[in-house]
Amino acid sequence: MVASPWTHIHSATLQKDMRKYLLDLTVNSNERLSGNYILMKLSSEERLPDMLPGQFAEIRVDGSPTTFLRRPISIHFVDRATNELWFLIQLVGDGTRKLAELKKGDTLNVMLPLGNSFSMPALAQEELLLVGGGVGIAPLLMLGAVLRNLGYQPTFLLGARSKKDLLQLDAFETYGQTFVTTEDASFGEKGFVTNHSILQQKKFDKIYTCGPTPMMKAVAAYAAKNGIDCEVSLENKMACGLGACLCCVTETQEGHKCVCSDGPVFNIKDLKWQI
Amino acid sequence: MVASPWTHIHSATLQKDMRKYLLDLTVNSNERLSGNYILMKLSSEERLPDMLPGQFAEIRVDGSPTTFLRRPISIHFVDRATNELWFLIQLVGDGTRKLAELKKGDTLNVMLPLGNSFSMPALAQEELLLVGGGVGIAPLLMLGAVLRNLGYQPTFLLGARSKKDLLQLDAFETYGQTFVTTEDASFGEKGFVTNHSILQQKKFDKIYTCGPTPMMKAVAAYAAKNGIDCEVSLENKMACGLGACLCCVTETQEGHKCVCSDGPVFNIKDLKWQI
Amino acid sequence: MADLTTNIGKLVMKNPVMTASGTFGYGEEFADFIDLSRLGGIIVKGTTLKRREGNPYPRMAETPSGMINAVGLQNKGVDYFVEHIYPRIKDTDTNILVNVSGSTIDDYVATAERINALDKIPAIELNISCPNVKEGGMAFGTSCTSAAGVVAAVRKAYDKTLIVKLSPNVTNIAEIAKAVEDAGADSVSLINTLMGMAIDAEKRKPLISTITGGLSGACVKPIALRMVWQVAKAVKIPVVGLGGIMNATDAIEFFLAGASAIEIGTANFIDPTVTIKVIDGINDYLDRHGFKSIRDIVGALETA
Amino acid sequence: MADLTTNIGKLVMKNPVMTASGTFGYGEEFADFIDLSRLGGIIVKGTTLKRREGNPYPRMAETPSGMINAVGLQNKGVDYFVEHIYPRIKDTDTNILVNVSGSTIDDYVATAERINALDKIPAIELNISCPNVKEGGMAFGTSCTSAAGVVAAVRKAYDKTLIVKLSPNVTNIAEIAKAVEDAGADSVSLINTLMGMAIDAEKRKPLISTITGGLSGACVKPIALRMVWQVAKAVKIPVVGLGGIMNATDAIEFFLAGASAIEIGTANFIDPTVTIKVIDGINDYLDRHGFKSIRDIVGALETA
Repeated sequence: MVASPWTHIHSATLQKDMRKYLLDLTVNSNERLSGNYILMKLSSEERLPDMLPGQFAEIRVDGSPTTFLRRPISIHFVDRATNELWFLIQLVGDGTRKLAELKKGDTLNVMLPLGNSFSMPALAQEELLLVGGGVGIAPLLMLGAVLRNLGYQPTFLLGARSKKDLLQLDAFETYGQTFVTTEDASFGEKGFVTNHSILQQKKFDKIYTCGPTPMMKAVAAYAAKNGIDCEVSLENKMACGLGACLCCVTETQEGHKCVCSDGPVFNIKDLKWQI
Repeated sequence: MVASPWTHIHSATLQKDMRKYLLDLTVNSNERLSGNYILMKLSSEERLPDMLPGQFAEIRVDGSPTTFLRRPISIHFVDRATNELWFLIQLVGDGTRKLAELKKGDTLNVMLPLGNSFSMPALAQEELLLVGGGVGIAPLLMLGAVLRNLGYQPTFLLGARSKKDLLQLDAFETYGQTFVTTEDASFGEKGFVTNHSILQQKKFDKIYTCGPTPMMKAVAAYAAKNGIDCEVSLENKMACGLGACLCCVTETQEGHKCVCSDGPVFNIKDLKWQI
Repeated sequence: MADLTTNIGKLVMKNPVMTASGTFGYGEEFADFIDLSRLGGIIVKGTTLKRREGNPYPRMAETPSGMINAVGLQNKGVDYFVEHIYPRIKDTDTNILVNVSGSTIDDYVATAERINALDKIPAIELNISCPNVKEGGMAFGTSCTSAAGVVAAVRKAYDKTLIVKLSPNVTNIAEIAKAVEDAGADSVSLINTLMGMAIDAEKRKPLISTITGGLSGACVKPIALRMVWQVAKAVKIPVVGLGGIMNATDAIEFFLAGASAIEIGTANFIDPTVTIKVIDGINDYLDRHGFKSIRDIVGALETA
Repeated sequence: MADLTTNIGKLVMKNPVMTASGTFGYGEEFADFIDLSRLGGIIVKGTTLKRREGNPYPRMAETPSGMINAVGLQNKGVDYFVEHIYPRIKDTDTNILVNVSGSTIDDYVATAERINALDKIPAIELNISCPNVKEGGMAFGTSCTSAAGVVAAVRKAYDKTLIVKLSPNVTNIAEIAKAVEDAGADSVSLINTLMGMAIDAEKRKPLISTITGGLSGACVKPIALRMVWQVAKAVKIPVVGLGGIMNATDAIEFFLAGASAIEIGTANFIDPTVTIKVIDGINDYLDRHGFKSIRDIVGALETA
């Protein structure tokens, strides 16, 4: 059970003061999951730095001629008991394939924690829905753990193409009720997350979502229509991860903002999505 | 004992007609030798192509951002009994370090056989001296084996900085008497190969040499002074390895020639060395 | 199986993939690795009027995702080519093009005339990146007037397909391309190498004998792609694209940017069979995306 | 411990290593990773007279050993910098330089004047690679006259150290450097990014919203090194070298080619501590080779 770094936190802007680190972490395990995903667990001699749900790391992929820049990877989970950092990674290109080759004992250079974080509920009693799609479910595990640790009963709604793309279900279920949709009906309800019956059965006060943009926009539209507060975690192409290069911007009510440093988490009120 | 591809050869220009191959070979073993060297043994499902002593391979180093081009590596030995190709490689940069990481079962892409070869003695009875320095001894093992197989009694003279840089001594001794010099006197006679007493004791009809340029020039000077026929194996920076790009040229009596295709073996008569 | 046939001026090719001058020898060097008859064309070494020994060694340095070379047009001269090399390669079942280089307009013209007489050479590629000795060694290809001058002169002497290879070391390559088009070129090919430099920090010496040399390889692709796109919008004649093409995807990018054909250069050094992989990969792409002909994707980049 | 102190005009630096504009934010972004006071200087983001939103997303594409960016000078304008950012960073114990950009000479001058009033800003870097809106969008830095024009105007309005950042997208960068020197620049820095392009072959769309963008990273080092060498021979004012410097060895190569100081840009994205490693590595090199001062290796390339 994670010792939540949140216990004393009442301001969602704390991450502005959080120190960033450049660390060589050691691979404890690197498991190939069903489909095209890996679950990598890393640790360090020292206690891992404080990290907040929704933050990410910029990792260095060595030995990949096609990977010049670091790769942003969401923080999937931090296990304080074992001092382990978890990454859930989808294998897409040469860079991620190189990551899949890492073995126990290998070193991975990471910059973390980066970005802001999901904000905590305003009230002690809120119904919270965490909606994830594909590998976008990654940050929701840590978020769910932190919320549960704060006394909330989060509900997870996870969507995937097919059963084999559903990852870490057991882990999610330890922190809250977990509902599933698959596009091919191979598991859970058929269709997209926004079709799931739970949305009719239960009224939510806040929605957190991370996944493919079309999915997040559908979720945002549902939230907007029903007057539910909604935070989305964006994933743009990044270079520095620190807000220095201004490459990963998204349009907001206040103009272009960096997904890496002003985000990755934004409230849909602040974005200019046509929903 | 190698089945020499030479048995029926009387023309040193045969390699002009030798077919070149692009092969994915399998690593059988990759042994780290004393000092900073590896001995890699590779094989293939099919019989390895014919190769001549002095020829080389252009190998592809994967996963090395600093290695854009192939790397030319001398053919150290071909063991027909086990269908194994041997490379003796000095670890110098990022590329060779990546080679050192290859394990049994890994694949190495090679282009071979490239270049000309050492020429065979003109007469049935000749005293042959094979002089190698550092990792330049590599091609002399196959040459010695082929000469021995043709009925000659080659003499090896190998020079190194120190005992730990002396490689494959046992292998050389199976094909001929082997003399050694080390600069720090840690093994054999002290000094450079050209200082070795064997050069006073024995008269040679032909000298083959491969190693650092200063060493080869000293050997060439000794050969020229004593009217001994002498062939040197050069190593210039190469791109294509096929005589197409004209990058690796050396000055000859007939103008610039490609070390990769007109060489790597040249008779000192044809070079413009100041000796 | 999509239609890969491509025409550049009067030159008819079975597919749009050629090999770049100086990277593929005379083709023979690669005959053990690929079936040369599968190529759209082979552009043989830079050929000059008189024999050239080229630059001293070292001529090459490796750079991040690329290489610098300074061969200096080593070749045995056009007469040797006509008498000894042409007879050997003329019956290769593909287009053999000759890259023509020189130091003066007269040299270019005399060389082009000799090649013009060869039945089996349907086209030349004019290398205008050579220094113009009569104008302080400034490359012909770096000004509109000197580029147009040499092209117009060669055009008079050469009546087959004339492809002019442009230098990327210029402020406005589209201007040069237009000047060359107006001077009678049937096509332009780009980019030639970018002028680069490599240093041995420990020895404090240049890594190549001529200090600077030509940069090529994957590293230059973004610049080549940009220039092909600029030139294709500026001229009406077909554009031949090259510069860092390592695989079929790179090649597709050049067609989308406006190239009607491409050349593969430095990649031949890394994989001697890359040309065949690119030809097959282009065909796969066209089939996968439902295009009947390579012509359907030339300049098909959606920039709206 | 060799002497690393370096002067560029009136600018005195504890060492010759600065961070390139647009790659290091305002320094604060990297304060968790390195001690900013160890840097020779920090060149902050391109600053314009009025606030700019910059280009639409996507603004970046990865390329072989490099990247293309098209940020488009997003910044809050010089007034915001003076009122809100300057007070926050002015007491950093290193040189803070401002990169000044604009679309018209008047904009450049007005911006430079505002910066001139700031005590703790000892120098500016003038970015002349911006399009000149009054001359059809051709970049100031691509012709001697327009480059000299903007530099002369800013020189009148700015009396501290004026470094002019040159565009590499030109035929003859040495000529531009001389024109800029004659117009009153105290130093030139080069190279700015090379104009490149990246395409998504599957989608048949450009990978960045502006179609073309600026190429940087290890891939451009050979070109940057060549241009620094050409410019250092052509001008008397000190040259600041940048372009693909990833480590201390790369930095040494630029000094040998004639740079008096260097800037590290894209490498900051890959290793936020690279600047410190380069500073330490330069010192090790000087000690190892027995040089007392960094000045001993500036232009020390042996080309004989």
